[in-house]
Amino acid sequence: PSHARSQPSPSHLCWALGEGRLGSQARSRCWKKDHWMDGATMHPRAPRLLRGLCLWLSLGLPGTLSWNRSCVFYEHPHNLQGSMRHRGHVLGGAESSTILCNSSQCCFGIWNQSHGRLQAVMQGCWGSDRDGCDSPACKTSPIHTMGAILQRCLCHSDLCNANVSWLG
Amino acid sequence: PSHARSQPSPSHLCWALGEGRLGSQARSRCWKKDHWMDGATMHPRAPRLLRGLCLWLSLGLPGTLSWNRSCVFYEHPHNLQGSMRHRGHVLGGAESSTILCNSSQCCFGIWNQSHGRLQAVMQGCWGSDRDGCDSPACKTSPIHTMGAILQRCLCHSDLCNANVSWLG
Amino acid sequence: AHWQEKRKVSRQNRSAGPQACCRLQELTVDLHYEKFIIVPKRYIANNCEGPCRFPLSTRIPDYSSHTVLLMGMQERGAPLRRSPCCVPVKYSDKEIIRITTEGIQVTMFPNMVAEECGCR
Amino acid sequence: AHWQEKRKVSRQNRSAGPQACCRLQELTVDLHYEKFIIVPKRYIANNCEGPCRFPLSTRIPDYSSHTVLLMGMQERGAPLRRSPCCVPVKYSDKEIIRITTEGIQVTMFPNMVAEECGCR
Repeated sequence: PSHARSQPSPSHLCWALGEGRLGSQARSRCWKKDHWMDGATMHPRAPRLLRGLCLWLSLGLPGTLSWNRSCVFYEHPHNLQGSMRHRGHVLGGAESSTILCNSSQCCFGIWNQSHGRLQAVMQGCWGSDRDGCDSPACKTSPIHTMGAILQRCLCHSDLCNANVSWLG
Repeated sequence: PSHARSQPSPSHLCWALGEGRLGSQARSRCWKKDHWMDGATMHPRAPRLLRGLCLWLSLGLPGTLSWNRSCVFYEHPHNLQGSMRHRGHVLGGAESSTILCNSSQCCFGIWNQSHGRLQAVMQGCWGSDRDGCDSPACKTSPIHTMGAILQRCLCHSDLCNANVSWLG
Repeated sequence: AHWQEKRKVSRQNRSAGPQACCRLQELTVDLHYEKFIIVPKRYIANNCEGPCRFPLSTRIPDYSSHTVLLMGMQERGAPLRRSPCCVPVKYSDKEIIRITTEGIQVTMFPNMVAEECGCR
Repeated sequence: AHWQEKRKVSRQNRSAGPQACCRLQELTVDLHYEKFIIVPKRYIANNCEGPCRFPLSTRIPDYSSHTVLLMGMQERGAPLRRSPCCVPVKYSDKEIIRITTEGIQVTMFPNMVAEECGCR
């Protein structure tokens, strides 16, 4: 096909393929991922591979893809009822690991602040992008409650909830 | 027992028995029916029979008793969707018969008025006592609709819906 | 006037003063104007009346988290374009005899009588 | 002020003029004042806004027979102590991380977000 010979940039390719085959929803999904694919070195048969990838993406396969938002996942083993594990796919079985979010692009973190030190309580994927997840970096705000100071943040870049970047 | 020897009127008996044994709800039920029992000739062992009857009534057996409101039941065989038969127990299988109401003390009637004559369309038990069933007699009010004049009434005495007693 | 309207405080609420909180009130609706309804001519449809504000009365068990948060905003002075409102949260049906182009029809009409109120 | 409030006409309703009829509007609720909620600090709870009157818009599929009859009374001049009101008729849940005396708890709170409106 013509676009295979002219070697267009992968982002355009994905966009064009998406538009032709999968409709507007698929297109916008491909479009969002462009920045990620731009960095990759393209092989001559990339267009066909890309078409497969776009299709695969557009079919909404479960959260096992690196295009998903990655967040640090941690849940303090004590004094915690319930879990946020269901909001993504946890990689590895260690106490602190990475989670690939399945319903948003938003990470959260909660830390206990005592004697000037922060101890992680919970980290993971937040379920919604619309709850004030405006910053790419973890800028915390404090909450004074039940005799403790907790710092919490929402942020929308990969592993942004690993550490506090700005203490509120 | 003392009240058997003194031969009190059946209405007092029923009331006394009801009050002692079945509480206020049962009492009011017996009380309402007094006029019906007053007309019956009482046998010397009537008190015991009555006690049984009161109990039987109070237990709320299905509408097979003549203490229930009786209404004329008729449903015009044509141009009628649905039925009001479920609002009572129809006695006899004739086209026009009597129905003993199971959920109210209220009869209704609907007649088609043409050339000064009334033809019954539906007669039976109305499901509620609270829909303007204020009169013991069938005083109709007209409704002009779909090119016809219909007369309808609600009334609360036995067989009051047999005929129109006051044409509105 | 052709319409009639009767209001009574329903039996279970008669003890409380008027408008103390959101609650069910007896309201009779005249069906004279509904030209296709033959029977009944009127019925008790009820209405929900009264204010929705803090503290929420135990008489109104039916309010949602959403309502509580809206009321919290109002308490703090945030203007709401639509304040919480006392509305029916449970209805019952009503049997109606009506006339249609096919003749006379016995129909159970849904959501005719307000049975419970809540702040929404 | 500590509270913030943002209102936007939601995307699906942006074409219609403001207050044309009862409909869902975006409303952000600040949870700063809910001292036991750790995350989120705010969320989009929405609100139902707009008038309930004849003719009933097809935009409000959710109105009951009771509502229609109340509106009919109003049309004919019968005073209602409580007019039909635009309220949420469907809610969705919201996941909240809160602190309790037993520690930190992940809880699905019911009825947190207004999803559909109706005249009641």
